[in-house]
Amino acid sequence: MNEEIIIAGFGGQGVLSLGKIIAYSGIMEGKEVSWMPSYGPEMRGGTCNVTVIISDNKISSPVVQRVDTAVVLNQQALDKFEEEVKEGGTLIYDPNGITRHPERKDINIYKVDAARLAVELGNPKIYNMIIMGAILKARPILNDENVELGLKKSLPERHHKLIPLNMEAVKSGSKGVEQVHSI
Amino acid sequence: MNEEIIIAGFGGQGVLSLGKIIAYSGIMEGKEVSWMPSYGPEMRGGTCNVTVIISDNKISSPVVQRVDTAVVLNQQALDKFEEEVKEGGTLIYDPNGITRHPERKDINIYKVDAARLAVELGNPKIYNMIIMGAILKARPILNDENVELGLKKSLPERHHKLIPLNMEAVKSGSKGVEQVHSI
Amino acid sequence: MSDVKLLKGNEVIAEAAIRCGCDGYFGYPITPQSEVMETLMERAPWNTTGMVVLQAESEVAAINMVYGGACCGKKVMTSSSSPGVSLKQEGISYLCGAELPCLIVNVQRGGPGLGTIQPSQADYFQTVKGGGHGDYKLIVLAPNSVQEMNDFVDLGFELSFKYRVPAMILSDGMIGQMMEKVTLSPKKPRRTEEEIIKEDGDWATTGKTADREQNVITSLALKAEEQEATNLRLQAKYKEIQENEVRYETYKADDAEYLLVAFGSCSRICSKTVDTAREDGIKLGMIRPITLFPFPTKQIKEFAKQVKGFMTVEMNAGQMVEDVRLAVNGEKPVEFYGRFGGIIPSPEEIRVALEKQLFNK
Amino acid sequence: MSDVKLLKGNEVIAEAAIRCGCDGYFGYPITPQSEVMETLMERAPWNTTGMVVLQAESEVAAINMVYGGACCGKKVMTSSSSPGVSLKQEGISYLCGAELPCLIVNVQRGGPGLGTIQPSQADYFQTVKGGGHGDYKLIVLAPNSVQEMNDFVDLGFELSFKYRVPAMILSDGMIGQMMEKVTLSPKKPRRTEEEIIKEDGDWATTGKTADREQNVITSLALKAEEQEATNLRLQAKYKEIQENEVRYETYKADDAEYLLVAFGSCSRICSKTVDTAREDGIKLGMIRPITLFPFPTKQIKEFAKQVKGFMTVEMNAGQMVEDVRLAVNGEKPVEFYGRFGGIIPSPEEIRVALEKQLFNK
Amino acid sequence: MDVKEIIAKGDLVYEKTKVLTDKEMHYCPGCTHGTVHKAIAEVIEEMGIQEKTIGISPVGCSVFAYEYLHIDWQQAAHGRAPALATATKRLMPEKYVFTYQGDGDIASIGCAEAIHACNRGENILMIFINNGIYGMTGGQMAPTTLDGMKTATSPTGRTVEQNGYTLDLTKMIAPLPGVCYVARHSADTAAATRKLKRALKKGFENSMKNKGTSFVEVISTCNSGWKMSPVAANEWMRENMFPVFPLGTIKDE
Amino acid sequence: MDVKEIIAKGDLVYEKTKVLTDKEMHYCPGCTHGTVHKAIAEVIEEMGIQEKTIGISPVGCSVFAYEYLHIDWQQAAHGRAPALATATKRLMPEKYVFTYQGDGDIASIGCAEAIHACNRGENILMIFINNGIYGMTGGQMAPTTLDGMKTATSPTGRTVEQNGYTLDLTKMIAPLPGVCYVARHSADTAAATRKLKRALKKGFENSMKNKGTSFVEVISTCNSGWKMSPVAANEWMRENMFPVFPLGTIKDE
Amino acid sequence: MAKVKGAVVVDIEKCKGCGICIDDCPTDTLAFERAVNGKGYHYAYMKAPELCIGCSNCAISCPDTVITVYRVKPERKKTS
Amino acid sequence: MAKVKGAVVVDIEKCKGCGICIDDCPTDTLAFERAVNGKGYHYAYMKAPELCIGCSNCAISCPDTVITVYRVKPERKKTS
Ligand SMILES: Cc1ncc(C[n+]2csc(CCOP(=O)(O)OP(=O)(O)O)c2C)c(N)n1
Ligand SMILES: Cc1ncc(C[n+]2csc(CCOP(=O)(O)OP(=O)(O)O)c2C)c(N)n1
Ligand code: SF4
Ligand code: SF4
Ligand code: SF4
Ligand code: SF4
Ligand code: SF4
Ligand code: SF4
Ligand SMILES: [Mg+2]
Ligand SMILES: [Mg+2]
Repeated sequence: MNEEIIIAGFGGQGVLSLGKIIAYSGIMEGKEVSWMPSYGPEMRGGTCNVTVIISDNKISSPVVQRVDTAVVLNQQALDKFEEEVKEGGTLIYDPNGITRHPERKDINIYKVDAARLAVELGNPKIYNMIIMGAILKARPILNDENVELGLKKSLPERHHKLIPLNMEAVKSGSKGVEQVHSI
Repeated sequence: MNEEIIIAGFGGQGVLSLGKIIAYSGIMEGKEVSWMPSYGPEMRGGTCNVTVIISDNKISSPVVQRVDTAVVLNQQALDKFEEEVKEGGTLIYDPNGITRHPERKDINIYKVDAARLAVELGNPKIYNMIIMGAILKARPILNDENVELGLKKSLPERHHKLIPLNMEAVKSGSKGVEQVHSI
Repeated sequence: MSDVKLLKGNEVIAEAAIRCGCDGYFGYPITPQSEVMETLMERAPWNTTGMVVLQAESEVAAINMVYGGACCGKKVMTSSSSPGVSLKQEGISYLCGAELPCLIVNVQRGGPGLGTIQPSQADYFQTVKGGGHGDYKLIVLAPNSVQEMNDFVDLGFELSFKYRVPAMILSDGMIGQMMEKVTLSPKKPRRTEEEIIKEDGDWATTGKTADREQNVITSLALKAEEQEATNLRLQAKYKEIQENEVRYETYKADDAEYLLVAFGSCSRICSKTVDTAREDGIKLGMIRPITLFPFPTKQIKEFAKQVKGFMTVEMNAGQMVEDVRLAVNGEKPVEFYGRFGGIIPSPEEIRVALEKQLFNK
Repeated sequence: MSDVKLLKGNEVIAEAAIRCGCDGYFGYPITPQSEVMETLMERAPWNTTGMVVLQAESEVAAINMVYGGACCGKKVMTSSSSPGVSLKQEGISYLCGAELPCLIVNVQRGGPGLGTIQPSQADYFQTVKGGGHGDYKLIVLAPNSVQEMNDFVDLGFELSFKYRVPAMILSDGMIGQMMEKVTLSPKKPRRTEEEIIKEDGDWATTGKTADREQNVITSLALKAEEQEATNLRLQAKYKEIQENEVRYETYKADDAEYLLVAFGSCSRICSKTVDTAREDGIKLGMIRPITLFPFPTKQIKEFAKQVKGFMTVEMNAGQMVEDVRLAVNGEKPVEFYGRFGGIIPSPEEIRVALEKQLFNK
Repeated sequence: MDVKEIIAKGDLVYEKTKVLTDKEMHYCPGCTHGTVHKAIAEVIEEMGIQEKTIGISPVGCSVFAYEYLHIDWQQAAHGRAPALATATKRLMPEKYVFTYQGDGDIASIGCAEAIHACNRGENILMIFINNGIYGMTGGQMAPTTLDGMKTATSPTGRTVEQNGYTLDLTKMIAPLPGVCYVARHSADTAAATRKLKRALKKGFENSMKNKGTSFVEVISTCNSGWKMSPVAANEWMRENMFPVFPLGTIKDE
Repeated sequence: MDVKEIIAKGDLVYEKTKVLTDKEMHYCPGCTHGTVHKAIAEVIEEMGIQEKTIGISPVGCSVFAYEYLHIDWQQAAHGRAPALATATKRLMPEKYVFTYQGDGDIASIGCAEAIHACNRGENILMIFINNGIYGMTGGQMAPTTLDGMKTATSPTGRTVEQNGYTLDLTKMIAPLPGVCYVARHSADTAAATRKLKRALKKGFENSMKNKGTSFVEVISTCNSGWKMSPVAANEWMRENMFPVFPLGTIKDE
Repeated sequence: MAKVKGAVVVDIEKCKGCGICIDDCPTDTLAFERAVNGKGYHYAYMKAPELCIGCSNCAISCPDTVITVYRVKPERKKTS
Repeated sequence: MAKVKGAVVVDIEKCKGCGICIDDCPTDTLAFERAVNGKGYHYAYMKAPELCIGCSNCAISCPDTVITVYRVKPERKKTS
């Protein structure tokens, strides 16, 4: 197994920590993992992204030209990364604020209205765990227990009480995601 | 012709400028010349020295291990440079303040009481030109006209009126020097 | 498994410093390594181990704080990235001249000038040949994983104290910014003054007690003869280091017909190229210098007998390739492939370069 | 004959700067080069040519004043000695990154650290390989006489403006402090703004007039791709310089069986060794790289066919020898003889070293 | 009269000066840098000195100032802008030369260059954007960070014990005889920005009268670094920074 | 009673302290450095802190201070002594740490390090030997060189136009809250030297009470650089430097 | 004296929704729009256009200088 | 009260003849010796030994600390 995922969105959307949770979950599966952020001068509201790789083997480069799965959470991210998904790969997006929807025909495309779901769950902070749920549905590479373990590892002790809420968000994301194009 | 001369004494004795006048005089003779000072952190009254080379040929190194002629103007200088005169070479010294006189038997040794002569000429500033006279007598490698030309070149225009006095000092040095050991 | 953590290379430098009993860190923010100091400030080791952490007013001040701390026999360190490391060059030369142990981390970014904050390996020359003045060398460790970011902190201090030569971890923005699994080192206490004296000798400026002469740390010698003596002593040490401390790693090199040579980040990419080439039946291998000084000259020379040619892959315009060429000394072709200014080469383009520059030549 | 003067190398740098129409000098005192600024202050060119001379608060300030002046398209320069030049490394890297012309003089002394004030050539690596961060090169001129201290000021500016690459005069305490005959260059006026634009193009920050876009001098590129483009442009320039600007000198090399390789001061000593060896019937010659970058690689490679072996002589622990070895590429032995820390080797000891390391091997 | 009518028929009373480029600023929403850029640009336009003005940008968020102000620019190494400005002004005395520096740039790494340029009385205008933090590198502590303030390198708040005191560079340089004009402003409101513009204008004028160095500090926000909304940051600044760095003209000779 | 008798029978009332080594000082005849070294050595002896004192010497004529004061020393790069002292004191808080710096060292190249150490309130004693010139390198201008004074880099006299103003670093750092004690002394007479000793003692004491930075400036001569006899240099100093750098305690908190 | 009437034009796509202008408007003319622009920001708009006096405060305090201001002077108003 | 009597010993070979001590002696006890020492300096000596009061000024102000000072206190003098 070798899954290369890019997650891209606004800084405030929890992109980096989502990547970290995925990576930790990968570790729980006994896999090799890497997590590589885009980094640059501070720019609030600017787009940021993280590449996570989960693999059976040692990972050579934590940055890749093309990914298996792209998770894009705003228009800029969609514009930039739709192209970078490998043929046959997966694109997951949040339609909120999207004016130009994905157009590729050679990849599987999923949509999750995570912003709305977060509002429904009454907590905008679990936005990224809803996305997590969507990813797990679209690309079932991690099992739920390991995700819970990964979450535990990546959260500071004092936030462990929030794990049930987070797992609920995962479920909601898995349920709420819908495939809009399949190859 | 290849004459390597070291002149060493207290900073105030005009050691460096004497070296410069000799070098300029060498140029007037159409020779190659080099002038290389000891340099270091300021230390008034400390001993300083300059190596002057006058040669028919291109000069490779402006510093040499052993010299043809050493002109030493205080005890420290004498102690340090007596050894560095080549066999058969020349040592010229001012006996003023000297407690241990030169001892080598394989070199020509000259003595010039330049401090006294300077007092006689009524101008301590021409001390170094008295030494020049002594050198010219002991090692007649430059002719007097060229020395005068050299002096002219190395003095700023506004001091040219002092040239006659300086040349007098040269004469006085040539007259006052005495050979105390010859091989 | 329980000890495995997922951390950034930069964070790991900080964790490892605290764990190995580091006495002091002095730094100045610069991307892509600011997390080193940030993590230290977060951990607040002054409350636990007593380690001093200070944000200096500049890189120049930071390296000179390191100089002061090192004079005291303490385990002290700094970290920065390329432009900041350039500012430290006078200080580094002083540290070498005064024979002080310390650890310096350079998380390289693209240059010259302000350049870019993306990863680069363009400070190889500066680090290995001498960015400061005078004849000196640093012990240079080039990690290619987050785990090695951990391991080389302790190792760097160890070697540095052993030889009283500053050690440098030459990393880059990729290793510094990425997270990977890492097993942190066990915790060691900071050394007491007595332990320092016992282990390293009584040379540090800890106060001239009645039972010893004064200790003076200086790099000054007004007389050329004294200075030459210092230089000869240094050169002798470097020779000893060259003999004893070479560290390198090979990958599928035993039967290789062609050898990639790469350090740090690039070596990871190259290992992928090796794998895919092997799949195609090409006998490609890799040698990765772990210590850049001492450089595995002898080992590469040895390989020159076995292989048909070498190619170094670097994120610069060709720097380490000179040391490889000096090692191979004309016996076999030594090619170079590089990307610049923050671009990380891909395994595929390296393969293409190999075909063009080595296989089909 | 009337134009021949007897001057110190350092003084000549100052005289030559004024005569070649230099616009500004910014420096900080350090032995053995302080006479450069002292002579300028004595001459007070601001009263004659209008040249600006300023004692900066530090070497760091001085090199950044040079950066500012160079941005304006002016002929600006600084001088220092080894520790001071280390402090300038960030600034030098910026100058290279921003492609600015300027002249830097290093009158080397022994290091590392505070070291000694005696002459040395231990900053070869720093100068030629890159003491600052990133992939850059300087045009490096190595004078071996006071006359060349004069000549290389104008030449340095000329080459630097031609390629928009900073030029360095790599001298040392011997050449800086000694007096020799020198013929000073004829006087050239300082260039007007119009002449600068005509000769060098309109890139300088002289004020955004209505008829052109803004001019921006920067070395920043946040995107790796942009930075790589800059690096590629720089590398292309360096290649061009390597092809067109190599300067070297040979001495009795035509029929030589053995070749000494030496730059700057050492080349003078070596010429004496050559003479005495020739007297003894030994076919010894010398090649003196005048430009250290671009290095006469091709020329030395050519000689490798003719001679039995090379020996470089340097006042350091062996730096240029690497470039000679890279040129010779194993074809013939390349030996090294060096003295350190301010000691100038004698022609005799070089001869002894030759016998031991080269002739009798 | 409705909006459209006013726009169509009314007077245009405010539009972006041509000295600002059309590039979108990379600054975070609400960042003071933008407002100060505008103020400088408008002063340059009003004084008609676009052709004769050279800006020196620092390393810091405003490193890209050259993208926005349509004049000639030199981009300095971190902290060294005053050195560049010194040479530039001395070599081209007929030009208006100004530096634009953040607090990390001018008060930390570049402290010596700033003080010495001021002490020499270089005929330049120095603009000092004090947002109490290192914006560009992600919100680390600056010498100007207030006591107790949380930053990336003082996560539990700056303490005197570890980090020393909040440095008032402006107060330090004001008494220097080389400095002719020192003023401290803000740019949080239009009123403040208008005052700031007058100070900048005075600084430019001084530099051409060879009166010495003019030094204008702008107490600013870095809402990203401070982790506040832009409006909250302005309020926090007024409440917490103004008492430590009181606004006003400190010297005018 | 004649001299020999007094020597034989009288009390020894003054001899060289053991904290000074027997090495002959390399300083020029009459150089103030020697007197200040003595004053420091005597204070160290009187306080009994030889075993606990670390000196940081600069680059300048006093680079060799370690040859003369028999304590542990660190020899710093030009201008950086305060950085070394910062680390040393923080890593060994039980030690007395002092820097000894010339005016070129502390006020020119090392200006930023000095100011920031003071601003952080490092618990050290900083001794600043202001002889208005660069002694070691042969008498070039320093920031503290008086207006009109001739030096190797101002051969016709320093001018404000070219070189700016004489910098009073001490006045600049005195208001910093990190600094607890600032005094300016001289060492031209025994009386002055006795006062200087009291100041140094206070500085050492402060550093152990964690009161912050103590800063003692010594207005000094460099007769070599000034090209005067030692006695004439002292007179010149009193006449010309004291008015610009008035002696006294500037701060004592 | 008749009241000055003003109006502002916000360059919606360039607005970063920082709210500085809203805060600095003396007449509470401005507010955040519910919708977001292409960059995802709730941009500023004239919520109460009738209140605008064309004072330019908003435009001057806007860090991104994306506001243009128009004003009708009283005398003009009279003529119209 | 009887006057204190003092005496100083100058380490002649280490004296640099700077004259600071001479200048700082309140009783004009000291002067330059005509002869020079091995370093060539006219060293300081007690020209008027009877004037010395053993105040140590010379020793304290001597930059090279080459003076040692002795003193006979009045009471001692009485006994002698
Ligand atoms: C020599 C060097 N050191 C450090 C940096 C990293 N760096 C970039 S900007 C900056 C500080 C910026 O803070 P400030 O000057 O306050 O500007 P702001 O971003 O807050 O406007 C630093 C430390 C650098 N580029 N170069
Ligand atoms: C980086 C660096 N720059 C310059 C020098 C040369 N240098 C040595 S001492 C000195 C100045 C000394 O003046 P000061 O600090 O006033 O001490 P003084 O000799 O007057 O006591 C300088 C510039 C140096 N050694 N290192
Ligand atoms: S990080 Fe701070 S200073 Fe930088 S653009 Fe954002 S708000 Fe402005
Ligand atoms: S040069 Fe000046 S400071 Fe240095 S020892 Fe001589 S008198 Fe003292
Ligand atoms: S012009 Fe004045 S009144 Fe109108 S919206 Fe702007 S700030 Fe408000
Ligand atoms: S101030 Fe400017 S950017 Fe901010 S909300 Fe108002 S119009 Fe938009
Ligand atoms: S001890 Fe006092 S009185 Fe005696 S010589 Fe010295 S200074 Fe003069
Ligand atoms: S002060 Fe000291 S060195 Fe100077 S003359 Fe007197 S005894 Fe000699
Ligand atoms: Mg800031
Ligand atoms: Mg001084």
